[in-house]
Amino acid sequence: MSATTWAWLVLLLPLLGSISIALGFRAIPARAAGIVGTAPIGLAFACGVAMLANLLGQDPDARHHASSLWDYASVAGLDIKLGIYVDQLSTFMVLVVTGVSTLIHLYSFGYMQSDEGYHRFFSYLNFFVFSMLLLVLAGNFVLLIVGWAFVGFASYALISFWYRRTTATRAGMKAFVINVVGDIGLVLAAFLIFRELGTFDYGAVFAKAPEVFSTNEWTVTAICLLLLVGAFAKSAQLPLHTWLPDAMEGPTPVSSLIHAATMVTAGVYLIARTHVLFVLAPTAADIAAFTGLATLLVAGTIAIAQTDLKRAIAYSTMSQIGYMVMGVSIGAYAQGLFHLMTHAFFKALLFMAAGSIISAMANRQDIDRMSGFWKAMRFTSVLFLIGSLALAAFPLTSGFFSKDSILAFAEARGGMYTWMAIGGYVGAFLTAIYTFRLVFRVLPGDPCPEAEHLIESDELYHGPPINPATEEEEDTEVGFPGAHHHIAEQSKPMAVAMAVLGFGALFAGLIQIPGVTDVLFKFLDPAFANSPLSEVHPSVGAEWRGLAIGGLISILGIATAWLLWVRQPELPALFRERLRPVYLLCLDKWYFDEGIDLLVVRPALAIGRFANRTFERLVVDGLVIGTEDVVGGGGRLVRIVQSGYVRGYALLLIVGFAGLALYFLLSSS
Amino acid sequence: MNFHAPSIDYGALSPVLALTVGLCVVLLTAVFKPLRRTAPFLSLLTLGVTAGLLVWQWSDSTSLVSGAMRLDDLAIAISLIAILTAAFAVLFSIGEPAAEQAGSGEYHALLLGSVLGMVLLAQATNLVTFFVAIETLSIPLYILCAANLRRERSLESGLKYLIVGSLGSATLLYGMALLYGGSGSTAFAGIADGISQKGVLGDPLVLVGIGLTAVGLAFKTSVAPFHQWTPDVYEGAPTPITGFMAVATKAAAFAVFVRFFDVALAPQASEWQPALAVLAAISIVVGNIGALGQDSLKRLLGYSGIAQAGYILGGLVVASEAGVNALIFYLAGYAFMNLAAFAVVVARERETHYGDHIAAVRGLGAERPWLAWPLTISMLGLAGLPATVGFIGKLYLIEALIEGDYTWLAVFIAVGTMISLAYYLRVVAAMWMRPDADAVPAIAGASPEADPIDPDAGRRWYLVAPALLAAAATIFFGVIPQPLVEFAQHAGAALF
Amino acid sequence: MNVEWYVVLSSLLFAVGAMGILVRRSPIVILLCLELMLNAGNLALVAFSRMVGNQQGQVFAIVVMVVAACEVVVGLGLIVALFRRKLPLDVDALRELRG
Amino acid sequence: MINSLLWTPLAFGLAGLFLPRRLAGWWATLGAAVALAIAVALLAGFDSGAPGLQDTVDVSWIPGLGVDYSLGLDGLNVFLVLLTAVLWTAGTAFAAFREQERPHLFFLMMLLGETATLGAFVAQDLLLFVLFFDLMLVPFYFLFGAWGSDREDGPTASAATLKMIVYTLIGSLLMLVGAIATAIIAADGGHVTFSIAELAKHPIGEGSQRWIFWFFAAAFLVKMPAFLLHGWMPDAYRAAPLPVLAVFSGVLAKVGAYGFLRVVLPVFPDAAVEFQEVILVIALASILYGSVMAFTQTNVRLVAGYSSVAQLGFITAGIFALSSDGADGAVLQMVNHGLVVAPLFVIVAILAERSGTEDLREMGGMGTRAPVLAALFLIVTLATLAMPGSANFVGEFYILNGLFDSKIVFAIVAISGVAMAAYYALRLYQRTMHNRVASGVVSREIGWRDGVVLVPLVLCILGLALYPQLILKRTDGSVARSVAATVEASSGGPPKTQARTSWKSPLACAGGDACSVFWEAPPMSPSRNGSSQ
Amino acid sequence: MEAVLFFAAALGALGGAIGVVALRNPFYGVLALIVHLFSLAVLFLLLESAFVAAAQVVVYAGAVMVLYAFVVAYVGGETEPAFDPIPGQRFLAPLLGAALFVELSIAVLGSSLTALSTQGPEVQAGFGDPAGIGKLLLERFLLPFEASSILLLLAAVGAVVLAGRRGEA
Repeated sequence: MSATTWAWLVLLLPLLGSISIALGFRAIPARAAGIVGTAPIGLAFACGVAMLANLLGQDPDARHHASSLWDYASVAGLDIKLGIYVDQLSTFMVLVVTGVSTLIHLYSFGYMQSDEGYHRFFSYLNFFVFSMLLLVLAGNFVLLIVGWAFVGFASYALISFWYRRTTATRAGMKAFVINVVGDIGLVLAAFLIFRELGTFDYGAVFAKAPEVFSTNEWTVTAICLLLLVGAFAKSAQLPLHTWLPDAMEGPTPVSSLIHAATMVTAGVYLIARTHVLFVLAPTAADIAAFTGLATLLVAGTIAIAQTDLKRAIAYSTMSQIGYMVMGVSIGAYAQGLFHLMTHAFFKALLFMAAGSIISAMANRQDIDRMSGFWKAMRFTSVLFLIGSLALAAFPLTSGFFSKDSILAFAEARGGMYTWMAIGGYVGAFLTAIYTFRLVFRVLPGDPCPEAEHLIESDELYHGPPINPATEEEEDTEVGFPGAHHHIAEQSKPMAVAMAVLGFGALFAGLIQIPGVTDVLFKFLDPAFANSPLSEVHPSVGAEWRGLAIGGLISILGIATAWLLWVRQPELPALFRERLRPVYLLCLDKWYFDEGIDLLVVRPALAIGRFANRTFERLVVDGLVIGTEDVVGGGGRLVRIVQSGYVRGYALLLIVGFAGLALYFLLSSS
Repeated sequence: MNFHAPSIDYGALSPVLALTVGLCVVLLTAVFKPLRRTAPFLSLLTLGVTAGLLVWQWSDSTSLVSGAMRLDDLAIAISLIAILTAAFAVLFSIGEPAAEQAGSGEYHALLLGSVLGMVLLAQATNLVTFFVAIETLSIPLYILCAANLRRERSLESGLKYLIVGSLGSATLLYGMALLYGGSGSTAFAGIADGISQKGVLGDPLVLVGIGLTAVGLAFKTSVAPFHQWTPDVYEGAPTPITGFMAVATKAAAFAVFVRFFDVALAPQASEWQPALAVLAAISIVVGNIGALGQDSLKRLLGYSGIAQAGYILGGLVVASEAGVNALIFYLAGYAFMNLAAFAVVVARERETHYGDHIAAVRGLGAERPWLAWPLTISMLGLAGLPATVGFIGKLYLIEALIEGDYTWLAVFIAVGTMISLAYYLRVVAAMWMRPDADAVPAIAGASPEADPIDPDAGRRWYLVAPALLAAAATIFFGVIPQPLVEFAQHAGAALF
Repeated sequence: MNVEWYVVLSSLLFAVGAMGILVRRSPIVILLCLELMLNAGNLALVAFSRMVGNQQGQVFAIVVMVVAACEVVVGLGLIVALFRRKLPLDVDALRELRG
Repeated sequence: MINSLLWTPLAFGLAGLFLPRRLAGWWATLGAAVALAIAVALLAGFDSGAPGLQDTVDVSWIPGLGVDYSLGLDGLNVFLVLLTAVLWTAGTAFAAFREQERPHLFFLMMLLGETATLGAFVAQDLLLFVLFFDLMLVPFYFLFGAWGSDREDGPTASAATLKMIVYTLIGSLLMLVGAIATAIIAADGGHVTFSIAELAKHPIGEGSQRWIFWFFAAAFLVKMPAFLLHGWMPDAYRAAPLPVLAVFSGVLAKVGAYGFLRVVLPVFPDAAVEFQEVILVIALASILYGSVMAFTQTNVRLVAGYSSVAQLGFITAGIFALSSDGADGAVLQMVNHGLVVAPLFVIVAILAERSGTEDLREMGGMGTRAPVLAALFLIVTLATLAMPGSANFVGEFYILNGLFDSKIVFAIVAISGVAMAAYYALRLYQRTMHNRVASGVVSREIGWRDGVVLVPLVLCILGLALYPQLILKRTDGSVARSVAATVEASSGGPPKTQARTSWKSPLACAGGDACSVFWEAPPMSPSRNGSSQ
Repeated sequence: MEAVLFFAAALGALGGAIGVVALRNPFYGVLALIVHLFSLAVLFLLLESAFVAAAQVVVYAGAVMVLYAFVVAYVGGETEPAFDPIPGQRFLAPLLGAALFVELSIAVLGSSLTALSTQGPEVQAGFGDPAGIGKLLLERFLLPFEASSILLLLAAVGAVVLAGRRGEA
């Protein structure tokens, strides 16, 4: 079977899984649903591997294939087919997505067990995987947009999965609307591309673009900027990132799959996919790179101040994606994707561990309440630690290699990109600090009540069900989190999933040790061969120097965290006092929400209110009522003249008579 | 001295003679008590015979009694409309208090007299005939309006009609005098020749004469601003008579209007066209906005009649064959729609205490569907909604107007129609929909004037059948208008 | 005397009659005023008949007289009827029908 | 064939008068279903390749006035006819499942409405079109007025309905005048014909086109309704009985848009080009205003109502992009919108039954026990907000793409409506189905009765989502012919393409007259011309 | 001589008319009208229309006026109150009357008909005499003549209907 056939299978399986669960939600028993949900993804992964094998069997430069089922909507010159495009890039993405998803399905299989919406959850989750695969496999911009929006919807559906939580539905709405803004960016980009190139098809576009566009001309720049709008919205880059922290309202597996490992990296994929255009529009590329840099720094500072476990991790996600965006924008495509992969591993792992802990906390997520889980939950703690080390780019962990490969490339490009590299290192330092802040707040110390309870009775602590965000009472039936919670220690599937990811988080980096191994880049590079930047190659020495610096910074960061939160716990309070404005700035997430609220939401609502209360009344109804009044007034006049006095009638008759006679006199010659 | 009796084509004259004879016979029944009840029947017979004779004369056109009249398709068409209306009126008059009051024989005789006037008027080609006919048409109506002597309103309407009507006739007469002076002839054709030959085209004398005759005719056709008698008289007169007036008078008056202006005054068309166009526009506006918020159905129909007169006048304004066709077509359709409405009004005012107040038809849809449907159809038709003859009629008029470069008047018709929806649909709503907030009048049953209640007037065949018939015709000619169109085209062809 | 004298006179009479209808309230007098207007018309007709030298106008005038007579008869009949119904003989009092 | 399609509903309606009360509804549903079957058969026999009309009927109706009874199908109306049949079947069935007072009259009016609407779609004689266009109002006047709901805080049903009728007839009567004027001017003393095809062959002089265009535009814009002319909509929508509203809002609004494509563009091409931007401004206003109103409304019906205003704005914009892809999208979008708004109102009816209110603020949590209903509603919602992957998206994509080519600034403004749509549609869904269960709300799964009505409609939505080409392929030819005249009329105008270097980003330009040059379509690279053939 | 007669008659006619309009008491109004009619008859004579003049005297002064007199006597000729309930009617009426007069006179005097300012053509003897008119009535105008007779019949019936005693039954 050809690669594309495998690709179609990859697409088909999750879709079937989703539909079959959805239709059979009454028939299929709960556990079965879990299996029905997980199996297709696993199979999809298998197909992905087959696809890879198939590609590897071919000459590196001929490893791209397009295939289409039927004309989706192609008349009047628009060529919109239901087509996919298979090359190294999409294969890589397919593998990452299906791989991580399989594990997370496995995890959810245990984690969500007691939730009323078990079927719904797996149906959504499979739909998400399908959408994500559609996104990465799409063969033209329209289908890309479709996948793009499907992913957005899936994320909405899963964020507001506990749909009777007002906080959850609001968060979902926010995510969806911002994502739609992104979609619009893509749509406009597509229009522009079509108008300039007359096609939506990847192959044709990338072939024609270099002929049609001259470097940095406004059209191609505009196209890239519009694409970036889409990318930023999905990948939570400034200023369209505000939905991501709120998205943590969703169940933890969702956070770990969608809002850490896969969906949010779609922006990175998009930039890599359209690198041909970005090469033609360096300005746009630099803008993207700087945005990535800014995001990674800002997110880092915010993460330090957050006390909500999941939100803190979410901000770290933002900043890590910042790295990737920066990478692919400056031309470090393979490096960026490398980081994408490793990040998928350790961030998914981190979330899983966090989820396990949160379960033990009876859904509370506030780190101020947590401590001593090292004693209570050894397995979880170990993997949490592993994830944190990888995230902090501790030497020899996966994050260590991937992050530094990006920064090394930036250095190698020199010029202002050197400064980007420096910024990157600063970000790395922050990363290490906030990551280990979490570690040191949660794991060591003497157990908090919940942990205590766990140690003593080996039973999970059961508080009254509450919404952690608002502290309001809830019950546990459908639309709310289930009654029982599950932790890795007690649920095999969760444990397995976490273990596998832990392995990945630790050792995935080893496939790409500078000068030693070169698996990934060798596979990916042909896909980007047509980019002039593919010439840039940091020397092995430079890379090792970078790795050294990176490792040093990471260790420094961890040490600082240790100093602040273990050695002298009073110091942070001191900082809070001294640098209150800075602290508030970080705590309140740099006031992005407020800004958007002020600039977009309020005006819109104000306009709406005006239209509703004033305009509709005065103008629209006014038109009607005004006419009615005029006509009605005329009617009253007629009725007054119709006085009933016959002599009055005679008068009018004679007036008319005189008038008519006058007219005729005047018109007489 | 030598005297040559004029040659008379008795065939062509036969309708008039038949009508006259019938009139006298009906009158005689008034004398012999036992024959009282036969008057309606005899009247119908007379009308039937006359109609038959007219149809027999269809499509040949002869000048009668040395140019006093001309029996052509226009005349026949209009006469047929008038006779049809009269027949309906006779049916409506069965059990009509006014007929009892005036005495059945006299009542019907006067009715036939008025019809005679109309038939003459439709054929008149001579000022003298014209004047006599129009008076023969009006004077019996003055009496009939007042025929319900017990009701003050009836008398009031009679007197008002008489006074304003005579004023109209006097004006008309003076206009005729001036035209006679200007042209030196009383024959329409003679006037046309006189005007164009004697070099008095555009002469003030002639033009003012035209103006005065226009006033007189506009009055008879109740065109604003000479309309004011209409609502009062319509409301006060016995309802069958109102129905008769609303349709037949208008038809006959328009017939002579067309004949006089498109034949005798054709040379001056360019002067009188704009003036009449303005009159048409005024009465479209006045009629439609006047009808808004009227609670008396008869009054409402009166105002609507004014508006419709405005539309119809449009057909005259363009002074083209198409215009006349449209005019005839509209008159015919107008007859059907109004008769359906009046049948229902008669029935309801006899079976409820509300008289002709709109409350009388409230809930009719559930109570008396066989009355509700005709009234509904008639209202929708008058409003010019599709699938009714009203729509086709408007279409015909508008087409004629645009062809005659009077598009602005066509737009006026459209605008007027919009306004008219407000009151026509109000009646429909009263029949079919939940009663909205308009006040229910104090029950008139107590007053001594009140006519006796007939609790199942709504089932009388002589009211329901005509209503259904007219409604059916309204729909039929709305869906298959071609026959009526050809009818109109024949009639119109007679003039050009 | 020139014909136009007669015609002008007739128009004067016509105007006077019209004015009478406008100012008088007794139905009887109003009928009289109508007579005035019709007679004005007659005068014009006869004058013109003299002017154009054919007699149609005069015939017309005679017919008009008949018509006028009929109107009078009916009018007076109405007045009597009103009187019988004890209604005021004042046209301004008769305004139940209006609006 | 087409005759039977047209008259079947009315025939059934009349026959239904003689059946016992309880059968009336089912008989009517049967009638609608038969019409649907015929429509499907017509579609099956439809040859997408053939130019011009198919299944034509053409007999002289009023030779005296030059009016013919001529019907015909082409790409423009074939799917609208199908849509009409589908929605009417659904609406009638939905009504038949519920107790109606005076059922005979109710269903007679329903079916009369269907006949009139079908007539408006298939009429190929301008006057016949106008006739059916006006006739459509009559049954809905009765349905809204007699079976509508009175409001204590507002006008009674009959008052609201009267407002609607007068308002909507304003346009159509002017249109009558316009139509006749067109025919007479075109005939120019010769034989008067109202055949649209004939009139399109030799358009009348620009001077006359100018005012007649507005007469037609008035009729169509009011019907949609478009911004500023929607005054009748809120009251009427609140009065209308929901099953009726479903078909009304689903189909009748489209007749206006269809009229633009069928009549205005072919017959008044010069005026269409001249007033393109004016109409586009109105369309934009409708999009923005409709959306803004939609997300501030608290009455469920009005959310749907104003969303239709916005949607119709898109459709109008697509038509007046005066390019065949824009018009393609418009036609597709007409069908889509009909397919989503009708089930939307059905669902609103179901929700109102479960919550006893139509106020969003008093609803919530209704999806808790009703997964199926929730799922159906969700699909409809996503289609409403033109989720990519839905046919609605394809429709809007085509519309905006067409607009983007001809009037880029308009396209960029219009697209903001998409974002707002996402908000108000989801808001409607969340406020009703999600969040805490509001007091007085029962969350209950839908029964098979409602299922029978809803599921097929939703299946139609999904089917189209998978294969919108189904419609596009068949419409494209006719649409191209319909816009052809305007295209050449506009190409006669100022040249649209400047040298590729001579102009900058419209995004960069500050607006005002400096921008005017950019309102024209920016140039296309030769490669586009090559590929778009 | 003719001029004198004309002016006298004209004055009479005008005076009578004004009397009708001005006199409060209907009975005097009737008398004034009689004066008016007689003067008109004179004018008719001056216009060479003897038969019309005769008819005027016989029909009007003879029949109609008597009818008036009876009715006035029957209903009692109370004088009508001076106060006018309709605002403005009092002013407008004379103005309108004047307007009518002016307009009509302009129409007449402004007319280009030369014949107006002549005495009319010389007419052969017998112009306007009963024979001529009668011939015309029975030949050319037979139909109007007959019609007017029916009109008279109808009017009579009407009078009976309205004034007949049945009204109170």
